[in-house]
Amino acid sequence: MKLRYYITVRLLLAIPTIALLLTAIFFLMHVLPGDPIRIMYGEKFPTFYVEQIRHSLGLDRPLYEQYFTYLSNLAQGNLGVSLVFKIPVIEKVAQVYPTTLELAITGLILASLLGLPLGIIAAMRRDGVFDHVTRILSLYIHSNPGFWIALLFQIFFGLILGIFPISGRTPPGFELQKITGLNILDSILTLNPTAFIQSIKYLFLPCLTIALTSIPTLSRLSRASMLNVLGEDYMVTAKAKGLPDNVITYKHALRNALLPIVTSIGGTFTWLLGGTVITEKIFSLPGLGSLLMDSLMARDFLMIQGIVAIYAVIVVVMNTLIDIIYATIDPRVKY
Amino acid sequence: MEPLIIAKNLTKLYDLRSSFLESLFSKKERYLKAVDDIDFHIMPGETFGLVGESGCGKTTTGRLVINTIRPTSGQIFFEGTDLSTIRERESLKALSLKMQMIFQDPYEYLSPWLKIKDTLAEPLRIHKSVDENQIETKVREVMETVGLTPVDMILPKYEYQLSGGQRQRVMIARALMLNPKFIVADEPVSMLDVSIRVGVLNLLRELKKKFNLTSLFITHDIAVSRYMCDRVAVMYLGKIVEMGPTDDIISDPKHPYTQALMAAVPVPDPSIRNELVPIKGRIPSSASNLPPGCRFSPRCPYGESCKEEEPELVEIGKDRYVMCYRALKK
Amino acid sequence: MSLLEVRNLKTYFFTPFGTVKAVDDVSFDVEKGQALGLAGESGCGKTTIAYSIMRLIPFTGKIVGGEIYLNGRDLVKLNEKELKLIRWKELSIVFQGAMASFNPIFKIGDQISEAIRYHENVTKEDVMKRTNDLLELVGIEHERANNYPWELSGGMRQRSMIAMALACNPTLLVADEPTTALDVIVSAQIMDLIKNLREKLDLTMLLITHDISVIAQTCDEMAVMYAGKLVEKTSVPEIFKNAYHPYTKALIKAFPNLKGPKQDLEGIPGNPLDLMNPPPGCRFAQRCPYVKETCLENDPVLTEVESDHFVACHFWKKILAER
Amino acid sequence: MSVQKIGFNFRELFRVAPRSSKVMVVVGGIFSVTLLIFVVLGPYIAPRDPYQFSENLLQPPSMNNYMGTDNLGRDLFSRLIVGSRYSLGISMIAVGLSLIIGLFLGSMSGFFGGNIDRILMLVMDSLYVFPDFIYMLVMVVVLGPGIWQTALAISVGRIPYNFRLIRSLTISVKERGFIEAERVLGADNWYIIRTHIMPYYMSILFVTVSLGMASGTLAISGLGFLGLGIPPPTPEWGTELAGGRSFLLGGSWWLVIFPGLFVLIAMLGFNLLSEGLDTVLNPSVRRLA
Repeated sequence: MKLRYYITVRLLLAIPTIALLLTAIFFLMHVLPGDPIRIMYGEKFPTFYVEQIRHSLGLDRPLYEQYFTYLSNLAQGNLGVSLVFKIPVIEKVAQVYPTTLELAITGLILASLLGLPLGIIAAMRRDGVFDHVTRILSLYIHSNPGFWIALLFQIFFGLILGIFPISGRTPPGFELQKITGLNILDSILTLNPTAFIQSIKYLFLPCLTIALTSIPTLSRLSRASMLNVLGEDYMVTAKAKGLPDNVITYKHALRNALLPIVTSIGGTFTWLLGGTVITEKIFSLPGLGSLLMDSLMARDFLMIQGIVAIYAVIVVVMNTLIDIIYATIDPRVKY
Repeated sequence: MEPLIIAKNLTKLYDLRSSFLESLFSKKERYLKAVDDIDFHIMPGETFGLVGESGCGKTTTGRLVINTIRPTSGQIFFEGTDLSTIRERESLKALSLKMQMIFQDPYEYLSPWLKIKDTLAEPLRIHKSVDENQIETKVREVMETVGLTPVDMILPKYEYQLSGGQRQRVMIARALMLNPKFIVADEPVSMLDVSIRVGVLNLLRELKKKFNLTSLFITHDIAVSRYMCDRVAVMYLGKIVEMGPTDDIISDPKHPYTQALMAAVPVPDPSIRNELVPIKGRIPSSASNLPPGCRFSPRCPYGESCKEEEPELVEIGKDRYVMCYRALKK
Repeated sequence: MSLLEVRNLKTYFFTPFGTVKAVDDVSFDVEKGQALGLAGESGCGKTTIAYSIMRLIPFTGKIVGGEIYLNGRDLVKLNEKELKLIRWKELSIVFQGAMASFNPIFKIGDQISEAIRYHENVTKEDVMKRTNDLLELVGIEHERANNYPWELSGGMRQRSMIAMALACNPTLLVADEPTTALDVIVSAQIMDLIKNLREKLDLTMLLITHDISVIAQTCDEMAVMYAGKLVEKTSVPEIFKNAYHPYTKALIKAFPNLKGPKQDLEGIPGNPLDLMNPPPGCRFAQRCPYVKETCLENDPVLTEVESDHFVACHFWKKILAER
Repeated sequence: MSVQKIGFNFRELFRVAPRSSKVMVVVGGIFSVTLLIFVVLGPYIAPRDPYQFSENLLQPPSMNNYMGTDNLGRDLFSRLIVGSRYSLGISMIAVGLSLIIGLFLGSMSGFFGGNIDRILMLVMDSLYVFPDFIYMLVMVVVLGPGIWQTALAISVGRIPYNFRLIRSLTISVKERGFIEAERVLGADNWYIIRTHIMPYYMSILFVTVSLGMASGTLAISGLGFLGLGIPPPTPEWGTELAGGRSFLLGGSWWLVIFPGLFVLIAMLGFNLLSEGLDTVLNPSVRRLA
């Protein structure tokens, strides 16, 4: 009961954040210099038509009016109609967002699976060889931009070894019943092993790229967190109590160290989501990032607004989820 | 003679609603009554003690008197002026020339960026009360007074290069720099090592005599208050429960809490057995949910029925006040 | 043979700024059933002694010499595996800050029973029962076993810490400043508790504190440390009556009293010693009223000046004559 | 056992720092300083004119062209050296801008608290949970191409981070006792901020600038790679890399590898420097346990 109350409060608190981001994006698109229609159709396009289009989109009305229309439309889930695709923005976004979500989530899982143990082991063998090697290695990996890693992967795995596909999300003629839109999940749900293997194969390089850009951050955070816990007085108590080493490490240290790590996963997810744009573009994945890039190039401003709104929803939901998870595992959080 | 300080119905509440979130969603107002409607006065040249455990509001009272925090209600008069009426920056600054404070933790209250020379010169520079070329002379003079010697060795050091006792002497010197009339000393020795405590206490006693200082001395140790104070007030959960001349209170404590505080002082003599502390339980977790009636009743060893109405602080003898029905009856 | 024999213990810390000789050649014994109070100021090495006995010195420090015999076995020579069997079963400790000494995410009861579970082969019910009994023993309702440490007040937490320390009936209990950071009344209650438990359980205890009046009330023997060295050791009544060392004498007189006539106190001049580069000779020399040239050159040795009264001072005879 | 404090003397801090951190500071410092020299003196160091076409199209690295030539016959090495002006220069502007704004807002918010703080926190937290690269992209498109526009977009991405850092630092200093002591002395807010809080910012300044340079460089090269950076023919590392990509299948690997290596070395330099400095300047980190 109390937890439900806490979740409700957290979700309510997410609303101002989303509203703020949407407002920011609205004003960014409308206040800054540059007429989107003019940019879209080019200088030579007759002014008469531009005015007509502006009128039909309501762009000639006062800004506050446009803002309130935008908000009330949003509340009904209406993000407008894409200027390029001529279909509702929400429809187009709904088609592509699973790609991004799948990439981001698998990337996060892979990064956590690799990054957290690295950091924790490094902390436990502090100042040892393992610690130094991981520290240098993660600094090095951290210094490689995502697009550079992606390119190297394409050259090495795709062009030289030829073992992984370097573009697209699925091979031609790929068939899969759509349930969630997440290919890996759908292929498991429909018990389709060929589709499962294909999905993983196509996802592997982008996912690894995304993961590699986040592993250094995660391993560093978990190392710091673990070191912090190892320095706490209660660790001395645990040792003084003569408990077995694995109890000291896993029960007393690790569980405490994981708490701040859970919080930091939100930040990692945000960072990782930013990285999906370039990764999608390089691997030609039909996700939000590719769509955003195309819309930016075409100055399809309603589409851009819509995509940013979806990104905002994704990160806010993710962060809220993490808050809730944290509250359930840390007895100190009072809700 | 007019009192230098008068505190009248002094009250300070703290809003306990921790966050913006809570203040939005929780209608319930939760307050901590740090200081709850207290009255006292301090005569010129007097050392007035405030004694109590942590959380009793003694430190808050000190900060209210020195005017770094503002009371929720009630007033403090300094030389007859109500401090809450002083609003302009210049008058407030002028006020700090007259009242200064010595803090508990000498490890926290000195700026790590400044050399001792500059730390000590800072009050003079802020107030421009002494010519720039006179500053060093003044600094040296005060350092000699508080026993920060050898002066030349200490001047160019940073705070972290000094020992705890030296730091506390720097704090004292800094407070003296502006020749204040009134000093609040907030547990000045509780963070210091045993071997240097007495030195600092003795220094404060000497200074009091030398400069005819009036001071408010805050401590948790009633034995220290005996050594230092002329009059003392014992505080419990934001209230003064007993007040009077120190010697009278020590020789004949009326309030059961005062008796408990005295019994709790360990005696450095194995031949005298410490009496058992005649008190049970502990201070309620927060002063926000006070018990009905006398706030001490849940812990009172006499278990009398004071649970309906809270007693008032009543004068029971010459300059002696007690907040207890039982003491009144006798 | 005494229960605990500390022989020429030297524990040093190696920092980037130099070596800190926190404990420098200290020897003392604790007899079975006795309580030894170890007094000294912060930084004098008394806590380091506790940690050395528990073999819990952090990695920047090291026991560089000496032996610590518990029941005739040298703890310094034991490896981690052997230590695990001894810790808590034979040797337990009450730490200074009970707030930080409990793991915040486990319940008090779990943390106490954990100590029993890993050291003794007992059933779940027995562990439960013993945990509850322990809590009741230290004056806490056993329902509190289900509380988290941060839900308890400072005094209750320190009581639980004591309950935990007693969980396996240790041969020796080390109490490291058990009452600092507590309020006056609470700390008096905790000292009462310790005194009662000693009588009830016949505990052997090493009590470490900066407050000699606590030792006066709870211990049989007292040792005084100054700057990493032991300066005086004898029985409690003896030391309060006939202290030799100038430092001990000053310490005893350093507290304002509540009973008896109001008297002016005399402080100890000077400041505590920096243990990084201690000067040669007696470490108290700079602050000592009896100081002579020899004090600045020769380190005084701990000598038995009367039966069971040890003092490290060149001028103990002079002090004796002055009495 | 108390650890002796040593205050904030850099030389002393450096002396007692662990060797690995010293190595990091020195190596990172050398990298960073070399690159900064390129930024300032780029055109004088570059062996050839970076904009000069030649007959030698797509030549592999040789003694004439250390890093080969591009499809228009321009000397890649010279282009990359001069390109550091754009890749790092913009990053420097962005770091400066975001630091000034973050410092101003963060210290206000932290020092005064209250409603200003609540509103700023809400805004900054909202921005913080949103991927900064995405609003950089949108801003770059809306503002149009150009050095200042790009720098502005990137600095906006960095502001929430700096704001939070400065705010929490200000709050932790504000709560320190010696600030209260200043109030008792009668010092005003501005005096306290100037003399007693500002020095604290200095202790994180170097690490923040260094980290900011790394993330700025990453952002610019990313924008450039997506074709939203400084438009050609201006030689910017990311743009060069993206341009070289189309010749990769033809075997002109150097057009991809060398721009990438420049980005990598810059990032490595700044990251090493910040990581090393962080340990040197905050000795508590390694005194844990």
